[in-house]
Amino acid sequence: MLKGLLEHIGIEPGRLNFSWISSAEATKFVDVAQQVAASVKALGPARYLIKKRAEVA
Amino acid sequence: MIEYTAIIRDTAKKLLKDGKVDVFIGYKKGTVPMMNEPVVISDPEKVDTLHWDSLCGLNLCNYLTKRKDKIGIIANGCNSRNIVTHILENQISREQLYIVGIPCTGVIDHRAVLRAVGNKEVLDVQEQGDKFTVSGNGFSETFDKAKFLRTNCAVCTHRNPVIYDEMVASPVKEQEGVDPFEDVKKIEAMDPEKKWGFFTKMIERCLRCYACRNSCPLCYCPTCFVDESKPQWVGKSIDPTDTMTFHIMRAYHCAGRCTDCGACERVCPVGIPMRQFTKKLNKDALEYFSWEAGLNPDARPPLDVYKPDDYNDFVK
Amino acid sequence: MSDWEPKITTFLCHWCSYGAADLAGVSRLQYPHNFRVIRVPCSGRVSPKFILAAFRHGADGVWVSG
Amino acid sequence: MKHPRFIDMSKCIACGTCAEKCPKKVDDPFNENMGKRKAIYVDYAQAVPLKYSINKDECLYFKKGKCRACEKFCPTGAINYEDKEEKVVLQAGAVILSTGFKTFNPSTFPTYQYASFENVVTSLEYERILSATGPYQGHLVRPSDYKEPQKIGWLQCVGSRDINRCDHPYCSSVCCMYAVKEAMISKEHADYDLDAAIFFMDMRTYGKDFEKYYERAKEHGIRFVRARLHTLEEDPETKDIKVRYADEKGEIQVETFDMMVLSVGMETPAELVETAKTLGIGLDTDNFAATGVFTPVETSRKGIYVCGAFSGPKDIPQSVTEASSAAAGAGLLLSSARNTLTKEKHIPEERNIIGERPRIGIFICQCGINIGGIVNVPSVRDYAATLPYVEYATDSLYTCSQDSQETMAKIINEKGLNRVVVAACTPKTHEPLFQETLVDAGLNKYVFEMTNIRNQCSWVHKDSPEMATAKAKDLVRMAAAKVSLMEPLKETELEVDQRALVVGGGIAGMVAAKTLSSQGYQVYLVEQTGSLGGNALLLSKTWRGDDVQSRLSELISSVESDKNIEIYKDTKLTNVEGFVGNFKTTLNDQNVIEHGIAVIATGGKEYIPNEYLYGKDPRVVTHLELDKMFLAGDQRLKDVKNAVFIQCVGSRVPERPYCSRVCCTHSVKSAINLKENNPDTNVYVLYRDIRTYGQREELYKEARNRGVIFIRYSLEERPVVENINGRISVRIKDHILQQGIAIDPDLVVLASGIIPQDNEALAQMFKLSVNEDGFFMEAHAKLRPVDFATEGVFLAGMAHYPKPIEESIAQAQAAVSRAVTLLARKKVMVSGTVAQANPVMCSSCSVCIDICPYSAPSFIKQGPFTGKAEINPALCKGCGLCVASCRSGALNLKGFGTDQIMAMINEI
Amino acid sequence: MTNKIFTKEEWTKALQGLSDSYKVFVPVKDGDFHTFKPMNATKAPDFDFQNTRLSARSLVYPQAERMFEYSLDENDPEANIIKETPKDYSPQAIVGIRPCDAHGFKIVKPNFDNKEYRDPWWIQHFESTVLVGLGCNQPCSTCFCASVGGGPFNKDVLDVLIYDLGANFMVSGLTEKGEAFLSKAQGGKAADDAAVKQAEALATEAAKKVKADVPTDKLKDKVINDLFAAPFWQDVGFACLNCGTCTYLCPTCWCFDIQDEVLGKQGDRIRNWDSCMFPLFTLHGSGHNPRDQKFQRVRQRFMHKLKYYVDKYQGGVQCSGCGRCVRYCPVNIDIRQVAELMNNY
Repeated sequence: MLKGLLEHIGIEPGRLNFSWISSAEATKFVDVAQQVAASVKALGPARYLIKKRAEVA
Repeated sequence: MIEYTAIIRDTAKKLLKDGKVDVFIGYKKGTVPMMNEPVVISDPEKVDTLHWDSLCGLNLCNYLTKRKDKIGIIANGCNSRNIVTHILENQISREQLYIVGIPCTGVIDHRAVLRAVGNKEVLDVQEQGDKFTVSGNGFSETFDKAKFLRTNCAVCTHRNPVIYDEMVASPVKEQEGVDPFEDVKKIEAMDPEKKWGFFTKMIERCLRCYACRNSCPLCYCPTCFVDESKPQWVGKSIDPTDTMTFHIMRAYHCAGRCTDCGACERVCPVGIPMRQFTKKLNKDALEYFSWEAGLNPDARPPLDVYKPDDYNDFVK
Repeated sequence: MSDWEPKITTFLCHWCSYGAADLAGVSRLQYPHNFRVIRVPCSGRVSPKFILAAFRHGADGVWVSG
Repeated sequence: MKHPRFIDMSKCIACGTCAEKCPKKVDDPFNENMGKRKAIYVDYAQAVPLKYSINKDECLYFKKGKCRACEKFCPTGAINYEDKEEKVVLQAGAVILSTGFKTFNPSTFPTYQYASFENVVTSLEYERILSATGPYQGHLVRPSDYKEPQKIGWLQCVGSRDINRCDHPYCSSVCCMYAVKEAMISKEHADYDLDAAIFFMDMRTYGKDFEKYYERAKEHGIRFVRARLHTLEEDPETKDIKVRYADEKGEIQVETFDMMVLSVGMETPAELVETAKTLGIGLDTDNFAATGVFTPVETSRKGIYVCGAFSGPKDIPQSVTEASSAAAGAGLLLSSARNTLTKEKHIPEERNIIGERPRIGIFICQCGINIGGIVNVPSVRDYAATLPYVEYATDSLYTCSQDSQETMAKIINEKGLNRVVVAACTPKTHEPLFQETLVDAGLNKYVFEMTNIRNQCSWVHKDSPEMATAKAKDLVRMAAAKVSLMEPLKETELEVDQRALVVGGGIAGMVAAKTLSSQGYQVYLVEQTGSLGGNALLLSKTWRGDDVQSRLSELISSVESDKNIEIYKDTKLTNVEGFVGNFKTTLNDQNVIEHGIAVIATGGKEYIPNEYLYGKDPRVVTHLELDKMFLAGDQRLKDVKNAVFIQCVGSRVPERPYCSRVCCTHSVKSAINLKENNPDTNVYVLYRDIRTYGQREELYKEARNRGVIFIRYSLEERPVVENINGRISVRIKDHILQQGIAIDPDLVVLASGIIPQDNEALAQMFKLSVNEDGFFMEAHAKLRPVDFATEGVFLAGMAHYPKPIEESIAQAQAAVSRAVTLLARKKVMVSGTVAQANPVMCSSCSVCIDICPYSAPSFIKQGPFTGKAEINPALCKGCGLCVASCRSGALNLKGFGTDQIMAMINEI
Repeated sequence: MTNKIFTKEEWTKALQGLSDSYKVFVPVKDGDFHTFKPMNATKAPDFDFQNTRLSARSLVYPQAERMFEYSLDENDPEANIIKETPKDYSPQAIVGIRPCDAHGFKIVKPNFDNKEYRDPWWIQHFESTVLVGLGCNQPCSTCFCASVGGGPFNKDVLDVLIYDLGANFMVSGLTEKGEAFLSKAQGGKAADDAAVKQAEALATEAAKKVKADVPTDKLKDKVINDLFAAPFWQDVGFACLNCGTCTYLCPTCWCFDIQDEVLGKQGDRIRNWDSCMFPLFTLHGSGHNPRDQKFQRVRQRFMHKLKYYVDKYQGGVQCSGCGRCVRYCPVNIDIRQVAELMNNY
């Protein structure tokens, strides 16, 4: 649900990733790690929702 | 709906007199046109203060939280669904309540009315069946109520209360063939950049006055996450990132619980349509969990329980 | 741009994915180094607030694995 | 006799350098010799202890006297070529044999050509192919050309149910289920439309929830073909496997598979037969350790127990159950010696650090070259020293070594450190070690954080040392940020009430009560009816032919005369309060009993049919009613001309989609009894699959030998039982003749299934869960078959699932064994990592109560915070689900606190 | 006192010209309502409005304002030294501010600028500001400026007053600061007597339209504790949502909260508007909250505006009668009724 909401407001789908991996699934871990890294890398640096120095007067 | 007023007064009087309830919660006519004030009555002789018309757009369930006395309350569809949620979440018990059900034909969008009269000051509103007349200095116009419904009321499919002890009138026909999520789908079709732009612009004016949060019956935590300091989740200035964080978390806390009553938008002093956050969650709850909040007094919201067959397509 | 390496805030369940990550190490499987792992007792521990907090702190990605 | 490893176990740190440098490649038996490993090796990556050993038969040094590469490269000097075989003498009061089985070697089947056809593999080899750590790294490819198979066949009963060529008359019990599982996983694995076919005789998915899995497999398109393949042929070009078989209609089919898996059965290895002789224990005709129905884990020699597949083919849950059961048996013998060999450890008093400014010590491990070879450890160390609150940062070659531990303790005291970070390998294995060092140094073990710069950094980023170093710095910084917020946590001790409650007075309940009492514990046994015995009161003989009633009355009288057992008949539970170690249970007579643990053995009951004229014609009876007739020596049984058994009455139907497990054996046994009574009686068994698993298969064979006729029917074409002018007519379509036949029986026996008791109330009282079929749900289907997720409550007998007496008894003993692990400790330690509620913040919304799988949160009942949540630390498992779900921020998880995790997020 | 006549187009042009010497803020239509925005070429000022949704207070006293900043970087020679954040105090003009909102600055001044305490940020912002008021020809039904010492053409705090004469504006300089501003305005011509007369008539007419019947006369004579213990507070506060709408829209609310924000090695000390409606407003570090009930917070707001201020500064109530809280309170809590309850208690 959170993922849906964040994507709805413009956080790119590849930024937030979920997975289930059992402790024996080392190869799955690596596969998913590669997928996640690739998808984040493809999106480039995060642009939205980053807290910077407060924009105040 | 103004004709319900007399019935509400009679019912309240009877309930208070018979000692069935200690207090009765309803609206009284506002001091400003198109504004009504929630009111609690304990004296049966004062029931004539009570009032109901198509501009009663808050959520009275808000006033039930953790009360200990016996309460009579009026509730239309969405308010009654919030009462159900309140009962489920231990904020009030069913036994404490005498619910006077209101078949609702929707609440008028006062901002739309103002727009229609060129933002001139409205001095008077008269409701006649499915029409209403607004007048002010040098103008008087009559409108169809159906065309001036608040956007949540226009797509509402639960106009009749889901729990009640008695009804002020027989149920109204539920709307059919409305697509409550047309606006959501439009946003869903945008690319991330556009979406971000849309929402950033939308909340740009936010004052962080928290009227949206406080008007919402779902927000009853003793300390809201925005007020927590260890750790501090959200900065307290009007920094755009902090404001966005507040809106995301506020909406997320309503996930699976929101009845789209529209109170948040109704109260916003700067007119932010923040239902665009919660509606997305409502849409997902319906799609993934076949869930609409407050319809079933026996079922916890989907995010409160875990079932092995829960939606999990997003999981790798 | 091609030199840019994202930082991905990663929440791993102690019992499941953290074990898988350990095993990946034992097996010397190589994978990208962008992950910064926070061990949690269960992926259920990961509150939505953490995910928002991670993004707010500039994480380029978040990965929650149970 | 202890074989030499040629490795000093105390020095080996399992860094793997030796295996990397070892020049000698050998077949890897763990991967069924399909892959390679080195002459110096660990069995498999998750082996415990994770220590290397040298295979003397393959090692170049041992064979040719040259090499010693491992010795040269081992960073800790753990190699010891002088290691000798060692004779170890152990004094023991009891012995448990859990020696297991070996899989049948199908090379003996010339028609299957297992040895010569590359793409014919055994099921165990196939398991390795599917495994991520297997020879093909988890990619589903076939051995001949490493191509993805499009079509795979499984051939069941290879080495089982066969006296023709392998002398294994028994069913291996597990192959049907594992074949279905392998087929399902293959389907999931393949991102293409894999054709999976299983060739079987009877599909024996009789275990808990197995039948549903079988049905799901059918839905997923796995083909189940009832056929026995005679011959496999190989296409010499493509190496595909061609098969010919007769389908159910008798028509010959020809199919070509890319791969064929032989579902091989279990057998006792020859050397074990020898061991058995040495030990002097009896084996049965199948070379399994002989046990009795009422003594399922006792061998013929007192004091020697057996569990697992050495006493007959069985699956994991049954083996695990028997393991606990055997432990109970051994525990019984040894109960007088309990706690006589324990030693007390001296622990210094804990230093109170509350209110102190954090003084962090950071210890970074090089792990030889494992970390140090990739990560620039000195630079990480120097960086660590600059972090806030860090008083001390150091690195060492092996932080986990004994001397490093001593140094660490010394530094903690000298520098007055009050928080410690270790950056090394994984906390999963090493956290306890370092925590012990903290405790030895007078610190609370929770002011510690470990970060993994080996398994999750240096080992996996070999190609980019700079990035790995940067990552290590980040990880250390995150750990330091977290640890500075860690607080000492208390582990509270709770007394365990030494009394036990057993719910249910059937065989399982009585055995549980008796076993507990024999170990010296006081037991309350609650039975809802007026007598002990349960379903067994209605049984005549076990499948092995024991007389049930005589054994049962022995058991009942021993329970009734036992001073330690207090029996409550005609009694039900009305309320349960408390938690592990301290339950308070109210009975319907208002009696309140206090107990530390509970065993749920409420059993099941026979399904009362409404089909097949049952209840309308006295000649139609159930299983148990037939047993009653046998028990009463009913003369009418002698005069029966035609008897028909109908299987799966009320089981394996959409309303009750599970197999009742015992009915096939029961019917076959009863059929034999009828034949024994009168060999001229015609006995027909109408069945769907005969599920005489394990050695029960031999009964099935005997029945056929005695002339019992087995006719198969399908769910779609069930038998029709009618009363035609006073006689009963049973019509059924014969699967071989492919036409309808009619039988006029004078006795119809319905193999009525087993249904659960109404467990709802009990489940709520103890906060247990039941599955869709209404049976209680164990904590883990395979590994914790007698535990509940609720601590201190255990499960035995048919309340868990339909099962025969021996399995009920084993489970009852197992439940006791598990219970005694709690009782014997007399105290339970509550972990410090538990959730904690702040009532001021709580909004009483009850999300935590609904979402907690362990019922740890509840509402405070009195005082100023009435109605707010509190957490019972004794029930909390520290998963943090409630904390994440709490909108109000009223909950926190000690040890993984919100502020601590946020501190880590902030440091990324 | 200069009176000049501008056509409305001329006036807009004049303001554009003034943007060289001042930061000129003008009312701009933004969605459903008006708000003050810096003058720019793309969006023309719109002087046809009742009042801006938010008062102009944030132009002198921003909702969030960085006071100090500091570095936590040990390598920075000035690490851990807290420094005042430099600010731009160049002249600015708020053009089109309603007299009630300008009156608001007068009301809050004693708080920010008194003998004991001078708030450097508020004072410098205020002193660099020219208040160019626009008289109200058509006051709202909810306006009660006349009851609280103001009026639709009240000149008290203004530097310049604009009269909307239909096609033209008559612009009057009222102070030196105002005259200086006006002298830089291009175009326009001197107003003739007829125009001055017309303007005065407008003012008189408008004054008649404002309800002056919100009673505040007896407030100063009441005993604080009596009012505090009055029985009506529970009823007054029942509907309140405890949102900050009334306080944030109000031209006379001044409360703020100071927060430190640290991001990496950079620290900022920021003051943000606070609201007495929020429970956090009075939450003690101990967890105790002296105003933990809703009615207490509602009482505080009214007592502060209508009694404590009255007693402390002896200059009337802390309310400029703009009517925003009446119009925009989501639950229609009406200060006019509360004033009456208190005054006549």
